[in-house]
Amino acid sequence: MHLQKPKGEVNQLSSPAETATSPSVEVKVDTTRDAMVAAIRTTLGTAVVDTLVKPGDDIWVRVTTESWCASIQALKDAYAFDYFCFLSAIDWMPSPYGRGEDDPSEPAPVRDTVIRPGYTGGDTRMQMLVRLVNSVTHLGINIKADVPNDSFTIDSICTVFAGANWHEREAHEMFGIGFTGHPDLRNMYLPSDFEGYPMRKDFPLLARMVKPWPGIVDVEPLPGGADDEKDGASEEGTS
Amino acid sequence: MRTFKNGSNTVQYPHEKEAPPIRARGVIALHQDNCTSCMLCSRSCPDWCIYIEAHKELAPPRREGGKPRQVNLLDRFDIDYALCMYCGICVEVCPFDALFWSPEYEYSEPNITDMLHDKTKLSEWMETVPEAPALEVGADKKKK
Amino acid sequence: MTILNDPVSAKLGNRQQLSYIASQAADARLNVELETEGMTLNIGPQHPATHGTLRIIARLDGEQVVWAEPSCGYMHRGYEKLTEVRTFPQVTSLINRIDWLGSFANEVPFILAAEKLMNVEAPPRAQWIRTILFELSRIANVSLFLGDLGVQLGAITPVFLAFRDREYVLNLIESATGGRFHPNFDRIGGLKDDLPAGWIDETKVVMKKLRNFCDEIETLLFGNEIFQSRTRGIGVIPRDVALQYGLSGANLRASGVDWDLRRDQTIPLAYDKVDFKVWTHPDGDSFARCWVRLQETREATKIVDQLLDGIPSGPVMAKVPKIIKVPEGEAWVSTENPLGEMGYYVVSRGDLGPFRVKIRSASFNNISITPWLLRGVYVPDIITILASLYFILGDIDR
Amino acid sequence: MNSLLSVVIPYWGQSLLRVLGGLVAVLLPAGTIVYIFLFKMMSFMQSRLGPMEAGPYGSLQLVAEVGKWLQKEDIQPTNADKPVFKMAPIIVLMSTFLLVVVVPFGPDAWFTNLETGIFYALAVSSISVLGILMAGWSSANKYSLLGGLRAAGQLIAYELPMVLAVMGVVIQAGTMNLQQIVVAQNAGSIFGINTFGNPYVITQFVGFIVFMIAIQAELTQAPFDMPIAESELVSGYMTEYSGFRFLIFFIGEFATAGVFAMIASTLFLGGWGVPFSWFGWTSMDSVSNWMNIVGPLIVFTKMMVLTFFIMWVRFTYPRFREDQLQRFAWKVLIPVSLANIMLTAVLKVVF
Repeated sequence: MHLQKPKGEVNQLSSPAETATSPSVEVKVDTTRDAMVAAIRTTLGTAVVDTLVKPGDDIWVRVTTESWCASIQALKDAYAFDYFCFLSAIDWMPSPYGRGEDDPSEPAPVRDTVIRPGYTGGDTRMQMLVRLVNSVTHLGINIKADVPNDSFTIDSICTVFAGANWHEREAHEMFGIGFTGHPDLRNMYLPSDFEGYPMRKDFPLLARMVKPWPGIVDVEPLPGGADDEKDGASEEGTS
Repeated sequence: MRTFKNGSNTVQYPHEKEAPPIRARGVIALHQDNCTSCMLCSRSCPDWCIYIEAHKELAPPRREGGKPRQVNLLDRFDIDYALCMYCGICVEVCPFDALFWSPEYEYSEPNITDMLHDKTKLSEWMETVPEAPALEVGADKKKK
Repeated sequence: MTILNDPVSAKLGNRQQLSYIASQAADARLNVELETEGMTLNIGPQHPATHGTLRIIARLDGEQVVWAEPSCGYMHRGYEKLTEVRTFPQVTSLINRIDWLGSFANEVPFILAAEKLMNVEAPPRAQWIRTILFELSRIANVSLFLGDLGVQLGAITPVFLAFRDREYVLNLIESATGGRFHPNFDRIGGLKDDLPAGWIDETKVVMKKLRNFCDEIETLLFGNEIFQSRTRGIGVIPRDVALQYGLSGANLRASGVDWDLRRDQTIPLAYDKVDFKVWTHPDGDSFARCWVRLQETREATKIVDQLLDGIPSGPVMAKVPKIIKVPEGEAWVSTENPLGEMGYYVVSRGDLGPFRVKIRSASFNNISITPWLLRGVYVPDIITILASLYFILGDIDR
Repeated sequence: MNSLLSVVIPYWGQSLLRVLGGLVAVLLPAGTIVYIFLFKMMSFMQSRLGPMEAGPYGSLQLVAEVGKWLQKEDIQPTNADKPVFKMAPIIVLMSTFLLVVVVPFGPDAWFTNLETGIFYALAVSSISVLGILMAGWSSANKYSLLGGLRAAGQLIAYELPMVLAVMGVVIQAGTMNLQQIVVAQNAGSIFGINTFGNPYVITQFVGFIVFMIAIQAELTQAPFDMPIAESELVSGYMTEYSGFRFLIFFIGEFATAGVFAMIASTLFLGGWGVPFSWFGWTSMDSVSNWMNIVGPLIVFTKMMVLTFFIMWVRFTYPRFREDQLQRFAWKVLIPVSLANIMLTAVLKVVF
């Protein structure tokens, strides 16, 4: 998962069919973005763990947790990424509840609980995500960093971007990530006495629990007689 | 002052009614005998507001001497318009074209439980369904 | 907020600038002598000035605001959690309820992100129709802003003009997509249907009406000097603070940043086939923001006219499987929504629904600047500044 | 009033007649103003029809409105101090009735013929400020407190220009008695041409403009409606009122608009009189008797014309911020009206 995307070869995450059918960009080498990634690697040095460039699309850079604030400050000063787009977190654990559309009568389907991170890898469950854009050349960059599994804390970038204040408050109340150095981590949306972190995958969505799913097929079979094939034959093919 | 003379263009609702355009999504109409209760619409409804119950029956064979066909007959097909958000996914996903849009919009009810339209009411809406409008000049004629 | 060497206020014209400093100095002296303890006034959730339910807790000293902080969350519907339990077609019907004034504009970035992941491109005719409907929803959204701006400042008449002309645009959107506010017309790979007959020349007529609506508002509202005295030099946002807080759209262009996502990035919409001017204003005050939005509406009507002339013919829907499974991967697409830059960071795991969707809405950043901006401002100016920032509650609270 | 019907009415009869006349003189114009301007004209300007349902052409809307308000419950906030809260609207309305007493409607049709007519009118008009302050303070709600304070600041600031504007008229007419002012206007002539008499709106044009702006502010109408700024203070000092009390406030607002317009028309447009030269009258007593009937109608039409302007400005202009409002009053209106007085004084001496 950690290999840097060699020139021209598509990273294995997206299906090989992608390059074949994508009409607009064949296997085009995106010079500007590769040059930018190379430059970032030099300035940040060891902080950069993994980078990914999608030609003509976007850059992903993953930095180590400790150098989170320093690398963002470096990017802002060195490469004039001065536009703070947004800050958020991703919880990579697949949700144990699925979409609440399983038939209660049948045994609960088994769901994979393996934590597989997305682009530019990562080994913890939670990942921070910031997007900065250069307001002159309009080149965007997504910066990721792992949030340690045990303490779920990372240092705040309020000092670098004042706008991050609200985003961090939202991430704190939704994911339970602590931000050291944040002026006031009050809840943005939820009432102050709300316990639990809603956006975590293991937080149940009650709306889907309360009501049975009307989509479960209950077509009573023929009253006896020639119903040889399995009833509710038309059930497979979930839309 | 300019607006003073060109008068008003508000429509006095109780007296004159403004006809909604043909494609307006007012209410969903059900064409009963097209429906084979495959439940695709109630599966794909984001708000879970379509409730279907059906049972199997033997129907006369198409060609004489053939095996009697098994067909699902609808017992209950309700759409709860209190929950529905008129997204139109059910109308689109129905493989047997049993659901249609009709621009009817005057069906508000005093209490909310009446918003659950059962299949007879849905079939009543059928007459208000206009036929498909002609497409713009550049449109490609083949149906998707 | 040092006034003199600040590049922005140099353009205020020194007469305004001096009077502005004099008034600040006078008030500062007044506050020192009186030492009255402040009064906490919260401009509550149900308040005519907030477009929805936003509470602003302001600590006043007399008429002047010492500290103000908006507290939102009254409209929080938990969209990002809902998107995780829905399939892709269901999410589009959910998404266009975020910014309910320009609702078609919300669907487009999400659909583009999904198409980018699936590497599918909508046929040219679908792209053109998408851009036309995008601009129509911008006109519907911003024309309400122009009317509502008048009401916030006390003039009652403009809002009725705005609603009258906005009706024409909404009827157009309804006749094309079926829904006035929630069109739900976009599908991954194209559009649900094609335009009804006679729609194009009907739109041309409406565009003419919209243009003279813009002129009417320009003379009626922007022309009169009370409006100017209420908005010039109020709520000045310098360029670097705007960038730091991630302001976007007209608020950013009003502070002199020449950045329009329609022109500066390549997204599969028909913007590159249309030439339009991006309006910026050096001042960065409330008047600049309103002025930029007015010019943008007029520009949008011109864009729609050019698009209508050159619309290609052909299919509206690309070849896409009936049950959509988006391949694994992450994508970010943002477009120039009427309120600002709206973007979706879609992470998909290859099954029916998205794994995680981060919705970056414009108003959330636009409002995060208010604590910094509302310090030392009069009570009626809170309303002017909030009106000029033009946020929508659904956008902030998601 | 008594010589009108040349029958001797006992004294109590006269005062009863005057009370009835006062009520009619205040409420009737208030009602018509509300109906014509607020309902009909405003909606036409905003390209809509205005109320059509009540009555044939929406004419009974007013009756429906009053009915609605009467049956609404009259709430008093818990920790409001009750007596002040109850008294406030009555004081505001009282100032309107006191004001109308001094307005002349015809050669003999007047309520009282005070020697110091205009001076009395200006004094009485500042009572409404007290009423508003009481309302703002007593309804124990932050918004109405803010509204009340703003109203106090604004009304006092704008009374000065009003008084100074009236001074110009008084100097030119030489008397403070409104009846004499009317006669002076209609009988006088401008440099000898007396086809139009000498309505002070021509000679005192600056005073007229200042007076109209001051009235706009006195009634807390649109460009100056900080106290009832809907978008910030919900409805200023009237927020906590409902039912009958709010009805009194509402009538008060429009009645004062009507009465101020009447005073403005007497001061500047020649009150009840038509230029005497048209009928060959020379002085006060030679005016014929039927003028007592026609007089009030003329005053009514002139009042409607002036109210039309007030309302027109009200519907189109956004509102001032109150520090701009104060600055406008002190730095602009007062110097202008002072200059106007100097000018009139000089002209008076010269001619």
